[in-house]
Amino acid sequence: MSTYVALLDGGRREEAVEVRRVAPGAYEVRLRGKVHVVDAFRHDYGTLSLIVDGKSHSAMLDWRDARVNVRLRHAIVPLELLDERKLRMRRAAGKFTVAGPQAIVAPMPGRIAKVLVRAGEEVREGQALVVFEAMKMENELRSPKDGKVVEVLAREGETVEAQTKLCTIA
Amino acid sequence: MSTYVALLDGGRREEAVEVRRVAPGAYEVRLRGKVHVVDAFRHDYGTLSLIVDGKSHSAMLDWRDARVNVRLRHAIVPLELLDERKLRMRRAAGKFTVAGPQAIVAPMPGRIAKVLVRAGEEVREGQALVVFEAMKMENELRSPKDGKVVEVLAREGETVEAQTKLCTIA
Amino acid sequence: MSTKRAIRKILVANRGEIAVRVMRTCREMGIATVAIYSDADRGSLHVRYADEAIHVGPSPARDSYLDVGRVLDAARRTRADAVHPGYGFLSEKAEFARAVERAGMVFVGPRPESMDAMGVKTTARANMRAAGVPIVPGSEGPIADETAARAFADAIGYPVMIKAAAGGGGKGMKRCDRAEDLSALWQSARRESAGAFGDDRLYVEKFLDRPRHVEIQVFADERGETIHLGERECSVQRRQQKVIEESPSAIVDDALRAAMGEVAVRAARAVSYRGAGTVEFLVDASRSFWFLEMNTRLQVEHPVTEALTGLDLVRLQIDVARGAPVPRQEEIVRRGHAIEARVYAEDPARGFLPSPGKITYLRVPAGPGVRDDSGVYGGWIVPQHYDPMISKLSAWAPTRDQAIARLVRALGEYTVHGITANIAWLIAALQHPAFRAGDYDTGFCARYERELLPRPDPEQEEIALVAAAVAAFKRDREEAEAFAARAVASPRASAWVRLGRARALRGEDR
Amino acid sequence: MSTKRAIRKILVANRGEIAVRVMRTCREMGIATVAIYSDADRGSLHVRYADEAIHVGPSPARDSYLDVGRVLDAARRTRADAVHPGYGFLSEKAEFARAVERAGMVFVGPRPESMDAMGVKTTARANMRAAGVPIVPGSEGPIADETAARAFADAIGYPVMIKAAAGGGGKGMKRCDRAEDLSALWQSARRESAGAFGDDRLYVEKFLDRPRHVEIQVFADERGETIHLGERECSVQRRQQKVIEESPSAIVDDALRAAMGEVAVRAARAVSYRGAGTVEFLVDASRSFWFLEMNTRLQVEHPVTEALTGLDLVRLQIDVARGAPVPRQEEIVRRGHAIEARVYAEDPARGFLPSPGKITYLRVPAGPGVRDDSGVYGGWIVPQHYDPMISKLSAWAPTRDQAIARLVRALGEYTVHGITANIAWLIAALQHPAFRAGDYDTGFCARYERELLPRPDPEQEEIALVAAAVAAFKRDREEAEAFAARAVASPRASAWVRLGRARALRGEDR
Repeated sequence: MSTYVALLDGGRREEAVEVRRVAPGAYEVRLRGKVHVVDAFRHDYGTLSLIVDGKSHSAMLDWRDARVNVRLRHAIVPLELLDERKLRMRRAAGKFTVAGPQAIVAPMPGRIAKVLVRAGEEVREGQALVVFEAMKMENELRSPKDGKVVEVLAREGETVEAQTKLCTIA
Repeated sequence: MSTYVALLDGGRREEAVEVRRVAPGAYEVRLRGKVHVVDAFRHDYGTLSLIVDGKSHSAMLDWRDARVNVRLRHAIVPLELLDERKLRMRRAAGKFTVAGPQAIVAPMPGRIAKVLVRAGEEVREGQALVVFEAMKMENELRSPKDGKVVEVLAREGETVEAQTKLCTIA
Repeated sequence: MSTKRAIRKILVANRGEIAVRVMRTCREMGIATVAIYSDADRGSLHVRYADEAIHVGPSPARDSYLDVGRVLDAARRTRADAVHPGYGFLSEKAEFARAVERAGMVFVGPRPESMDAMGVKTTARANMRAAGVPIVPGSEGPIADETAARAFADAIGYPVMIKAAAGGGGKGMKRCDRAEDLSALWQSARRESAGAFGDDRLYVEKFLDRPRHVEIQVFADERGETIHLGERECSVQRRQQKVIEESPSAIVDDALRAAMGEVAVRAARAVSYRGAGTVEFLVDASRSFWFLEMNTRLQVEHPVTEALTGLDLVRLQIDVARGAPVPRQEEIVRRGHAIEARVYAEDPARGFLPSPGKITYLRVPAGPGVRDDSGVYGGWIVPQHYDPMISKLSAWAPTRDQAIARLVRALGEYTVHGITANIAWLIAALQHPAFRAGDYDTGFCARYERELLPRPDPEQEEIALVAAAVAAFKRDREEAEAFAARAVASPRASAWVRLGRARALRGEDR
Repeated sequence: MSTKRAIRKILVANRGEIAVRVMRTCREMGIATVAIYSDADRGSLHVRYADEAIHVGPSPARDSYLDVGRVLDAARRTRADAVHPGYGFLSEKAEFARAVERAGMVFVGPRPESMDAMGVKTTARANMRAAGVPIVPGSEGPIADETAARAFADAIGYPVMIKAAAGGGGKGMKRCDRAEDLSALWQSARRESAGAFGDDRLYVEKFLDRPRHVEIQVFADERGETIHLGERECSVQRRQQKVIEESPSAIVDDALRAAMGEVAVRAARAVSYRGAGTVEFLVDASRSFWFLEMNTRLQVEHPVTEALTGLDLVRLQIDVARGAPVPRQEEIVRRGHAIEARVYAEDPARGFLPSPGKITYLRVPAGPGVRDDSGVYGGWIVPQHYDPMISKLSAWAPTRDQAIARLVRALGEYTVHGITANIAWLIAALQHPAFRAGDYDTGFCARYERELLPRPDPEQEEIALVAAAVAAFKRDREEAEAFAARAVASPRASAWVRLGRARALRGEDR
């Protein structure tokens, strides 16, 4: 039996999930006080076919470390899944939710079309910080939280690689 | 530079092919006295995109050891490709063409519906030897050559696994 | 649309392609679906596609998909209010339809009595004769044994067809051209018939001269209103199995279509038919036609008719099952030309030997006028227990020539790795002069057997040699690279990883 | 069909989806095809699809697909006798069309003069006014600078649209609702326009109240015979980019269709148009319509019109280029309803941020009434250099409700791994009450922005949690297994192999 903790809404909500294997491909999963009978068949390309209490679901899981986007037929559920050990480490490191300084990075190679904030400026969650041009379209990179701009590294007109840090919000 | 020998028509014909790499993805291939300029791009799932003297081709290669079925848009070319070392070993072993005893094996799991020949019997190339039932249809397994039935192992009504030897033609 | 019976959840008593086909329409209609599956099919597409899925037994069909009790129990347990049988399996078993209705569920198909009337070929022929439908000369009932069969065959003259009384879909069906072949073919037909239907009764009928297989799609509602949706020509058959179907048929003009349609409707009315059915005819060189059999279910090749009429036949089946009326005959408008080719996991070069196994990669054709109906996907293992058909590929275009060109184009796009498929054979058949001219009959595949297995031309052979040699060269070179990498690296795994990464970074794998 | 000019080999001066689309028809017509490709596109589907392929330069479009000299040289070297430009890139550059014709090749598109007359928006508006075509109030020519723009905007009143004079496809197009936003939007539009067209001239026009984008497909042959194929409604736009297109439009009845068709034909005739073109209109709440622009090329959303009319517009383009006449207006029969949704590699949850990268697995929808036009395949790396559209998915059905249900069903089947796509967003848009009711306009996406990013309901969330937890459990368990296997086995590799084999034998990977 293993227990996992799922973080939802970027860490604002937390759910515990217990998994017990009862036979090859057959599991009991305890969640929100309910126990679900689960038949799971994994396709070699990453889709998981689930029969949960008789209902059939296809789940596509895109893992990035502990983060996973679960795509169902009509919805995408982004979450983070940790085992107890990882959870403890997280809590220790304190970077558990959006608390603490957040770095804004270039999501892909592209061009800095415009920098909309200055260091020291107060920003609101969702406020545009940088106009980033990629694949022929301009995209606004927004603040993940209310806070203050503590550094601005992006320079207008410059071309950057993916993951380049553009600014930091504290 | 590497030289390969391709066997066609089940070993009845032989072609030498010389491959020289001139740049990443770029090759010169000598075949039948002509040198072809080849740009090759391999897709991760096994299709090879070739631009041969400017003409674009997609080749699907299904390898079974040295044997390969090459599927082009409208044709399938079965052949066997050997390097010089393997070729020498082959020649030494003498099992180069359909000369020598040939085992008839079950191509997949199935049922022996009928045995059409007896040991000692003379058979012609293409003559039906065994009626084999698989996936709800009866299929005739035929002799690869003119020769004599030296042993019959298949028993009518019995269910066999893939690759089970059913009889041998010498 | 009147709906006397509510249908909110349908159990699809089938697997693979047709189960997915039915569920697609159910989803579009907002009807919940239940899949059944055997051991071999847990990973099958229809299981993932359904809203619910329930296991019904071991892999052999007789222990799962053919087991009336288990299937019915599945429907009860999942509280389905209707059952769609698809084709094959239990679709033409009146006993199953009765059980479904006794259980208080809707059977999406004809009345059991109609199935009885058409189910056993010999009964069907008697009923049709009574209804004034022309039928092919043949034995009135099952023939006792081989000796009796020989006597009857001698009487009506060769060639003759040996057929399974309970048969369908070519199983247990043999063409016999000469008295000396009768014995072998009779026995083979018995084995196949027993295996496929648990019933080894056979009958014999006259084999017509260069007959064409032309069938009429009929549809009837519960009040008995019966219409036809025109014909499908299915003369391209190997081993009595349809491979390519098209509409319109090259030999059917408006007058013949009207005549055959009228007879087909009469045949359906004669057995007070309800729902979708197909009346199969043989049409000979003189364009006279004979009743062959009626399939009391949806046909594999129904997409051809859907393409011409714009109707969704599964939707129409469900509407009729709910008590809705069929459209009026004059509302049916056929447009353009459609052809379907059946893609099988089989090797034409080895006598169409089935080729089950894992589909390691799949990319299906697309673009204008192309439709793919498949029950498989990349990563699926085609089981050895069931029919080897992996896909129905169909093309529509304003004209026959354009439809053929389109289907050939589409087949050329079909990319499947890991199993052998009959794609090159289908292309050769569609491009054969006789087919292009529309001048073909049920003997097409046998007559042109060799031409349909084209030897690659020298240019194709050269490309194949280049491809194989370059691929081998890359392989040998990479093995060397990897060896070198392993030599310097530790732990072992990481060298492979780095090698892979390097390639990935170059955005290619050269 | 008269063919004054022989066309045996066409160079397709484009990439991706539309290049493949054009080549499909060429193959059906027996015309050889030449693909061009940049460094990033060696592995692109259109390169494999073509009969010949030729490299034209580095990955950035301006150095390859937008380089008239290189593309023309490729056409010469491969001895193509015609060039099809697709859409975007050089398709609306009169200079390119001229160069092609000077080189003695056929340009599959309009005369360069027609492109001039429609190419620059301000010229186009003047020409249309002269032809008596109603146009939206706006600046007569490019506006000198921001100050002038502000003055003009104040004069006609907000909201206004800022548009690139050389523009198209939403690039360099901004809606400005308030004077205080003008400065920022003006500069952004200039940057985009300069980047996309090498031309930063902008103009300003009145933004209409709840306007709907309705366009008319026209077709003309070289003798000037001009017909229309009815409308497409393209009001579902985000950032001025069409995302969902349908026909018929919910607000267009036969009378309005006839009126708009007549005006569109007049517009085409006014510039002596030849080939396929689209006249875009804005239709306001009162159902009066204004000329917006004419796209002098094949439109992305042309499959919608093909589904209704049964015509292959690329085939018709080539026939016309060969000198054949267009069908007569009364021969055009529209049937049923079609909707297209554009599948983009982008993340709606992150402001539609493009999501290039490797498609590790792809299974596209199929079945009745569904068409997929894609330029990608499983294993392909979507490059960051070009438009992030990976597929156009369209559905046809007899009625609008059925077409919507079918497209939603199909989108639910769309399986792509490795990149983020806008599939869930498209489903939400198609299911939105306003869209279902046909009551939407170009403000749809902005107005319902939040509703179109649905939060998963509790049940979906539970399934997602179960899926993630079970997957993690399997992963952890297998790591343990593998570790154990490694511990006992040598050489290292073989343990992995045996582990894999064991699974394969169980016919599963549980």
